Amino acid sequence: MSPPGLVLRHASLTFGDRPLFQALQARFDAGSWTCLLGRSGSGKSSLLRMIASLRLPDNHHLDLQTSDGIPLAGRVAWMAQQDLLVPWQRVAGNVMLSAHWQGRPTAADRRRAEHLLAQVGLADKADRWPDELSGGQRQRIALARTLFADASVVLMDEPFSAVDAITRLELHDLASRLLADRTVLMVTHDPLEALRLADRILILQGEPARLVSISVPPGDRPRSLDDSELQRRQAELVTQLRETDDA
Amino acid sequence: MSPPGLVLRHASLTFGDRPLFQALQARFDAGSWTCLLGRSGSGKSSLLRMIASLRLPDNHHLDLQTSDGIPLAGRVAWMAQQDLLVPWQRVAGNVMLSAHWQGRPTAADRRRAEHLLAQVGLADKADRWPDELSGGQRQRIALARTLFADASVVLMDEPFSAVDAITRLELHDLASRLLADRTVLMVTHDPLEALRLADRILILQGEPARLVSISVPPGDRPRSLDDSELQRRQAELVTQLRETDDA
Amino acid sequence: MPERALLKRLVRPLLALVTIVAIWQLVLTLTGVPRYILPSPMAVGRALIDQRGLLAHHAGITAIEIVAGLIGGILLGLTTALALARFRALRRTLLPLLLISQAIPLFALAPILMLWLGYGLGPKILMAMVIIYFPVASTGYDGLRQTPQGWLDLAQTFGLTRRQRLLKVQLPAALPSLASGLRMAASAAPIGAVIGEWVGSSQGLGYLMLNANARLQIDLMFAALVVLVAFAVLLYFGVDAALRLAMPWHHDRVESEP
Amino acid sequence: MPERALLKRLVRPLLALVTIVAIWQLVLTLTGVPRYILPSPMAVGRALIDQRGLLAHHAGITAIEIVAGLIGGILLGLTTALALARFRALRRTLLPLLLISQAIPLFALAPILMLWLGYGLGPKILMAMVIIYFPVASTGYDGLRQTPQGWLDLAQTFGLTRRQRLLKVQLPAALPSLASGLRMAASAAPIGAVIGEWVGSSQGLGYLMLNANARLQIDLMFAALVVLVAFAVLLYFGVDAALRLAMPWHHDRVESEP
Amino acid sequence: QEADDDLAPQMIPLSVMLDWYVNPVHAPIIIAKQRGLFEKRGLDVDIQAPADPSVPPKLVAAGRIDLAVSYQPQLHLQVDQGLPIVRVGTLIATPLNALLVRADSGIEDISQLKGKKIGYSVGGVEEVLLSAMLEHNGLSLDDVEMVNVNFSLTPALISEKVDGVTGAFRNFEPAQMKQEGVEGKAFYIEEQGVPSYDELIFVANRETLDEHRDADRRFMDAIGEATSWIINHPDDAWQSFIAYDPSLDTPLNAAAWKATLPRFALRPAALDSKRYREFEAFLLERGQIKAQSTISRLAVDLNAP
Ligand SMILES: Nc1ncnc2c1ncn2[C@@H]1O[C@H](COP(=O)(O)OP(=O)(O)OP(=O)(O)O)[C@@H](O)[C@H]1O
Ligand SMILES: Nc1ncnc2c1ncn2[C@@H]1O[C@H](COP(=O)(O)OP(=O)(O)OP(=O)(O)O)[C@@H](O)[C@H]1O
Ligand SMILES: [Mg+2]
Ligand SMILES: [Mg+2]
Repeated sequence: MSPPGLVLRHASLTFGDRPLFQALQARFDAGSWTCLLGRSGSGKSSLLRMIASLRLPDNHHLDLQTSDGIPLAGRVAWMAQQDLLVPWQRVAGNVMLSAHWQGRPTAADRRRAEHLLAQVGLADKADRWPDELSGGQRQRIALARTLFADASVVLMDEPFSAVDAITRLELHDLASRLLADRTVLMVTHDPLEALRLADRILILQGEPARLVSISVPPGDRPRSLDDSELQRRQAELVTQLRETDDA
Repeated sequence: MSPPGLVLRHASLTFGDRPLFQALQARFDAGSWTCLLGRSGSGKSSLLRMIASLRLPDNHHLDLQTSDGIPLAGRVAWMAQQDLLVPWQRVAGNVMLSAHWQGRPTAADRRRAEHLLAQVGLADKADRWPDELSGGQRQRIALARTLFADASVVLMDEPFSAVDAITRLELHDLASRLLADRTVLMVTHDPLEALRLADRILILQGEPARLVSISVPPGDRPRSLDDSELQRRQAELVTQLRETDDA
Repeated sequence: MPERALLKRLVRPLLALVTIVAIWQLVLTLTGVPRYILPSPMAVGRALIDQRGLLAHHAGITAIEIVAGLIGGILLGLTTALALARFRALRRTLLPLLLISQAIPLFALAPILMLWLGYGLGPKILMAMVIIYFPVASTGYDGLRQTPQGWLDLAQTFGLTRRQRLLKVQLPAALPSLASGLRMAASAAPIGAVIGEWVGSSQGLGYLMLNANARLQIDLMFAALVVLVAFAVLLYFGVDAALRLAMPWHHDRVESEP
Repeated sequence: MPERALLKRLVRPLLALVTIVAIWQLVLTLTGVPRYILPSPMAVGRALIDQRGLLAHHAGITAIEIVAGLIGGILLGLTTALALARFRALRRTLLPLLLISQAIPLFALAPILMLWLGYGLGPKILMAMVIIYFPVASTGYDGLRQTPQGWLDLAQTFGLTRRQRLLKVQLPAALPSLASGLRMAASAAPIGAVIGEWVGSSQGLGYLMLNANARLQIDLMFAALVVLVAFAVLLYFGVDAALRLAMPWHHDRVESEP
Repeated sequence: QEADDDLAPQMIPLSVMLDWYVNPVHAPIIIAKQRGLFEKRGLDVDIQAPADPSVPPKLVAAGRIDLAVSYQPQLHLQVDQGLPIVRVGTLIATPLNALLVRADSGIEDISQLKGKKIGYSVGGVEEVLLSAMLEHNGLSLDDVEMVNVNFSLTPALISEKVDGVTGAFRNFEPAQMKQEGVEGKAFYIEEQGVPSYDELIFVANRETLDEHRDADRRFMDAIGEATSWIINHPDDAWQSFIAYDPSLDTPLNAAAWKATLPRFALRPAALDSKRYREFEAFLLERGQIKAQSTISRLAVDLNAP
């Protein structure tokens, strides 16, 4: 099942009487990885919620088209900015939460959950309660839960914000591998991360916000950190983030 | 009132039968800014909790001495990894939460809270409820709350993890200014951040973990990003983080 | 609230009322319960109108008892919850006492209460208080002891005393749980007052009901019952509205869904 | 639990017991309540021993009613809470009905119940159920409608049906709140059964109490009361322990503090 | 103003508690109050009604109220239990208690109750009285099933949930049944092997009797005068009775009124000590009381020298 591309049109969102964005357009190619950057409070998380058709207060509107014409519902995995672990399931149970909630996890589900846990480096925590974990560990469980869903469209909201630099690099590799041919939209605040992982970088900025597209370095993702091109672009991207902000 | 230096001795912490660290030693000079790095789950947050004498499950022990011999209690501000905003106070109320909880905020408290809110870029949100904020905005409120406390020892657990790169730089400036002569211990996952802000960098690593001290670039903090020395050290630090991990 | 919305909110309760009356009439018709056991809604309606003066008089007395009992019971229940949460030593001693206060049928205490408090409003208010007390104390205590750890930690670094922590941190955090108990207490208050009146009185809806029952004026008894039920329903929704006002930050998530 | 800890847990309840008996005796001595209104703990103790056969027989009947009522009430209350949370249209219609069920004094329903259900165990179990029902339904519903939005969002992206969401997400999230209601229900169950017995019966603790009261065997009445209270306390702590087992992830934060 | 000051010190406050809500059996008390017969005798009488008939004697014993309306069978039990109360007057001088069945039940004889269900209200001695009646008719308690129906004797019988009820008042329940269209049949207990007794009596605290003797005497005097007037002017008395509390004006009360009139004690203060002796013996024989009390502990004649 090949992942759909997405076309967004007339996206608008207003909280109170302040429009966050109006008539926003964007297209996400099938199987591509898009990183979304922008100032804190610019509406990145809200945009992800809109695409996932989650509840938003106040006025919002979105025309969403999929490249295959089939509605998105049921094909989206969403990783929120908070980890949203449920306290009444142990770690392994949280990883296969979708299986638990939709019925009963099968033996295959269990194996897959354990495998994913091992891959995010938490094999030994499978039987712990979530409240015995550190912040970064919780975030990795949430990531594993998102990967477990095996959806063709994946929306991730700052998925690596709470882990250390090394773990983060490892998770980049893992996510790149497991989400290789999915349509991914990921919010991040780390320019380097965006440059490593993205096929396309979008910046949400201005009032009301527009989407500014930024070119990425060539090469397969995840791109190596040593790539001098990457380093150069990072500085450029930061300047870009700052400049358009002042404009 | 000048801030105390801290000396840690015989710090040990065990969850279940797995010691996280044993006989850990460290000294934090009066008025210095220390950044603590380390793998996810290595015990950074727990160490901060121990210094703040907060509850920890299982076995832990710490000999803590202050340079002025006065106990630390009442002089510590702690910013947790979660924002810990209370839903029943509006944003301004959350900033001056200590005043609310200790009695009644004075007019001066209110002015200071408003000023801090403006400095973290959220002046217009003062009358909102916390659940109307984005993740990064919540984190900035928590930062403002910590700065409001005006304590001489400040413990911060990944205080800038949820804000964008530009805001982060602004907050670095703000924190550096407001905490100029405080004894600060800050957990971070961002090597660049540590190199910009720290007088001293400590890495918690190994099993059981030791504290490895890393030298920082010369110059006044916050150091400029353009500093080529900074860039060089960042790569070095990452290598260091990775190397000792493999060792 | 715009008028349309208010109107809309009123439609369903009215519908509920009609449903209840319809079910009532249906039960009568289907089971053929004799009217000296369950009178028709019509008969009760007539009694409500014909005896409105009598009903209003007794309802007024009961209303005073309810309000006084509600205030007293909530204060006492809250105090108990706070004391239980504050003093560890109290818990295993006071909690069983609290439970016992619930498990004793009031009729067993009636002579004792009368002996001590006589026949005035006192014992009735006390009974209403006893009934209201428990849900408030119980849910309040449950809420107080479930404060998320993070806030307690924050309180500790702020150097709060236990007392400050209790009142400034645990109490507001317990409000949603406490609200649950308050709603329950509100709907139980009228019956508390009525039971108090059974202990001995010469006025109030409870007196009227027993009296009417003893004389087989079942219409009148049910008319008094209707007034009592109206009190309970109004109190519940009143307290619910008050709680919403008192917790502007608190949303019923699923409720407000489309 | 190690034996020492168990012992330690038993000390305080025993202390509570001693306190209660001491207060009881003190009240007697201070106020000089005559013994035919409030007998001495000693006299009640003697009645407990002398009449243990009689008490055990009636207590057995009541115990059956309590257990059946508890199970029925909890099931019914939970079903109501789920139905209220699930079907929006039900809320404004069913909720008032639920409130009314609480506001009606049981004695008013007694003849109707008797007419339909006769004098067997049925009406007593039903009474116990009615009493238990409300706290369970009320706290359950309150818990169900306060599920944190994030989990509901997650459920939506998992494509859960409303029914799945209710049972797999809202229900476990409501457990702490529901537990509060279950504890309350447990301590109220005995009195429900006893009230049922007053409606009409020929055995059970409630029957025994009424009879003993009428014959002025106040010692025996209070002995029955003591058994009843013991039921309530045991049930409360039993349900509390069961809930702890059922929610291994749930800690009372402040409770376990040093 | 002045008149008040003159009058006030002479008025003796006297609290009286009925056995149950006001109904026609209380007519003498109500009428005496309505016609000012208490005031005339310097008494300021306060009338209260309880919801539980077992409470008033206890409150008299505890000194909380001065006089209570109670029942002779209960008096024996209470005195046996050590309550310091004593009968000082009689309101209804015959048993009102009856065993009621439906007239259409075909039960003509108590012996036909074998294997049937009998409901009773909690009275305290219902079982003994019933067992005496059954034995009188060759049955025993084991031959019937007893059910405590507490609040609802009539509904239980009308709806045939029970085959008979005991503890029904012959002046009230049959009228009640008739009102609901069911004819009742009463077996009068004094005709079925139970010694006759005073159904409704006034009890006072024995320990403080001497202090109150004068007031009690005046009270019984007023009751006597009221009773005579009721018998002489039944219709005026009815009007006066319902004027006390308009909600008393129901067809059922009107019917009960007629059935009650002949049963009021015409000499309320007079004591028939034989009744108390015989009933005491009856209860002792059946093991309901532990020891026999002397008559003076049970009942006094206030006017005896
Ligand atoms: N309540 C607890 N019970 C058992 N183990 C715990 C508990 N709290 C923390 N731990 C364990 O202690 C270790 C250290 O946790 P801590 O939160 O200090 O890590 P950290 O260094 O802050 O990690 P991160 O960077 O992910 O925030 C983790 O492995 C965690 O699983
Ligand atoms: N429930 C709400 N009511 C009112 N305003 C809201 C609500 N939720 C979000 N907002 C506002 O909408 C804006 C966008 O929020 P959003 O969470 O989408 O930001 P974001 O780009 O994800 O920010 P961050 O990087 O800090 O997570 C914020 O300014 C926030 O204050
Ligand atoms: Mg966000
Ligand atoms: Mg941490």
